[in-house]
Amino acid sequence: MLKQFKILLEHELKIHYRHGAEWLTPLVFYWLVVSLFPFALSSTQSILRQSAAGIIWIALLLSLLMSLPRLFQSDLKDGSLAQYCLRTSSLMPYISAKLLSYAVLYIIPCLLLTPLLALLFYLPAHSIFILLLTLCLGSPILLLIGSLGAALTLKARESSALLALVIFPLYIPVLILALNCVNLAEQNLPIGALLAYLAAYCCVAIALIPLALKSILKIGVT
Amino acid sequence: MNLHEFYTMGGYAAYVWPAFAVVLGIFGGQWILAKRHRRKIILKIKEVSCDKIIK
Amino acid sequence: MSATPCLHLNHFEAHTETQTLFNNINISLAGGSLLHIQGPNGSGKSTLLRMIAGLKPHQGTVFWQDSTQKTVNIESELFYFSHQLAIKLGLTVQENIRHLQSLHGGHSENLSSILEILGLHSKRNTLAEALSQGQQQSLALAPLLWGTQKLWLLDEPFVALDSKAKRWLSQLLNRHLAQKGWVILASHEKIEYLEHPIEPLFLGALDA
Amino acid sequence: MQRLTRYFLVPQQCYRFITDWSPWLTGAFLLTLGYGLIAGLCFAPADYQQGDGFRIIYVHVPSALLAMGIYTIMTTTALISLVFRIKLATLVMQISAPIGASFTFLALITGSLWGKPMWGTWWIWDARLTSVLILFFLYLAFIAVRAAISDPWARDRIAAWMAIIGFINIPIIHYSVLWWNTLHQGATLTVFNPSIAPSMLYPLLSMIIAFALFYLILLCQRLCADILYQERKAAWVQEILHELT
Repeated sequence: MLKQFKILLEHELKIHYRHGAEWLTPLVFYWLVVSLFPFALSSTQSILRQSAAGIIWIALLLSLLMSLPRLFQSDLKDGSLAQYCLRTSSLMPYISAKLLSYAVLYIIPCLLLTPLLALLFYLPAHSIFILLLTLCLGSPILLLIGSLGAALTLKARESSALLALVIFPLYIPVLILALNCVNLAEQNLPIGALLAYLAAYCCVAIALIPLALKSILKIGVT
Repeated sequence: MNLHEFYTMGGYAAYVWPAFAVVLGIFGGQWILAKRHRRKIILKIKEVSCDKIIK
Repeated sequence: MSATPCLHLNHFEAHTETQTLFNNINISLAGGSLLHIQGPNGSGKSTLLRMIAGLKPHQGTVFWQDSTQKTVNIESELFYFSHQLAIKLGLTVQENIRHLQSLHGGHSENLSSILEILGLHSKRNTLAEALSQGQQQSLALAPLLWGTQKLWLLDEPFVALDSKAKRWLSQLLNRHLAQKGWVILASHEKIEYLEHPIEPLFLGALDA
Repeated sequence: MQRLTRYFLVPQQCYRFITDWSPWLTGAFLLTLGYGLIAGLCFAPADYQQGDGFRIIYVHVPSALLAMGIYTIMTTTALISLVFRIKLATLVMQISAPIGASFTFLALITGSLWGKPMWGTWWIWDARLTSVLILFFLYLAFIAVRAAISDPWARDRIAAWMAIIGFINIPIIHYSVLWWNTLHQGATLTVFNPSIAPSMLYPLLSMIIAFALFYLILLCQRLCADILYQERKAAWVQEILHELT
């Protein structure tokens, strides 16, 4: 199983690597959305600083939404998803390889870009660190819930708008926890409890969502 | 409580009556939708069974 | 019931919104037999295969009894092929074979001999998207070379293959049937080069 | 137990059961609604703080309760339909969604009509209001996903998973919003005083029962039609159709 996971992961990354700049699009999109806000709000330092964390989180959500509909779609179309579902033992390696490759390709580049974007919003170093910490804990949850949404809307028509409707309500707790963390840190208040909640949520999501994914994908291939 | 007080709801008429009106409106709408659903399904079944007889 | 292993398909039926495609299909196949599903387009050939594979909900049951009459679930013992080839267009031929080997298991033969048989030796490092339809199809059928699955479900396996590829596929079928395996095959064409008896199943008669 | 299964698993029995009982349901609904409306609007005394504006709770509270209750029913039936594959449960789940959504909509509208005179604004990001808004989105997502999938088998199953996933998230959402709210604003405003006079309470209870009965009536109406369609090839359905024409 581990061997299969390795092969699948390697191949997944290779496919995307060969497709060239595919992984770049959500990243540029993320950057663009973030840089729209100063025009919409104001370029005043205090306003930007206050809303920086929220803007960055929302932009990340949107860029994730851009790439999520493709998560299982191509495998459904070329029939390989059906083959994984027939070999039940290969479904778990497939799901984990898929999610991991997705994180490597789409999420980690965004996270790496975030400190630079935060600087554009005059965020102090301490806040940037906390923001990154919440992003690291929160983005796995976003990805897992998003993959759940992608699996649920696999058979649906017009799946991308539908996907937003399915997953955004579920993202609200993550948003609240993460953004309040940053706000509290800005006021020099303790944030340990909040980070612990976020981490616990992340662990529960990692433990349970792949199991649900397994059943939902099986429904999706019929 | 006299009739005038009842109409004006102690100054809250603009809020109380619309609230009740919306509720009754939605109830009526749901009722009509359910009836229409039933009628549509009965028509559909009849169509199917008619097809069979023709065949 | 004989002591040889036997595959049973019971109570398969499929309906569309307005008509019945097929119903009450009950078949018992002794080991080493090939079931050839025939019928016009839209008669439910692919549907039946997908149902047997478990990719479509159905009320029927599929199981096989081995020589001791024990009932075994076939789920892990089937190979399913359809026009959705399940090969990765962004990978090379060689990588695709590795991918198929990890998926379908079985003891893997020497890679170059597999490529030789498929006639893809010179294209081992080409991307699969650059292959012709027939070559892609033989690549997708490659797991039959080394796999240990007992039941093969093949949906139009011959359709894009050239005569050479058709011959090696028929040889594989012959070998598999000689080893008392089962093949259920849907195809418009007549099956050539086959040394074993074919059991036909005609679909689409209900509608006439 | 046997009688129960006979009533609810045999479609014909189920249909008979529903048609036999629906006049009683309608009667009870009209009775409770009439009492609730008359007593609530005319005889209940005005609240000493909120005056006559408080009368909105006679529609607001039942809608909000039903909004949550129907989602719970949807999840329960979703679980039953996933685990035991009972058709009836799937039907109940699917019929409940639009009804629940409309009750949630009512709760939002009446809440905001109540909020304007009491708080001075149509909407505040209060924990309760926000949770109900998100519940409304969950309902809409459920309905939208169901509408977008054409294969009936997959549709029912995916919808059941949607309901369950949404349900698991309701407490998470509720507590996070509650917590977020207490962090940002002062005390939350409450709809009721903790002790409520019986002359105010009885009409409220009556209205709650009336709303629940209305849900049941709608459910039965649609269930009957769907059962007929499902069993359209059975002889008894054909007989009923003959009687109807």
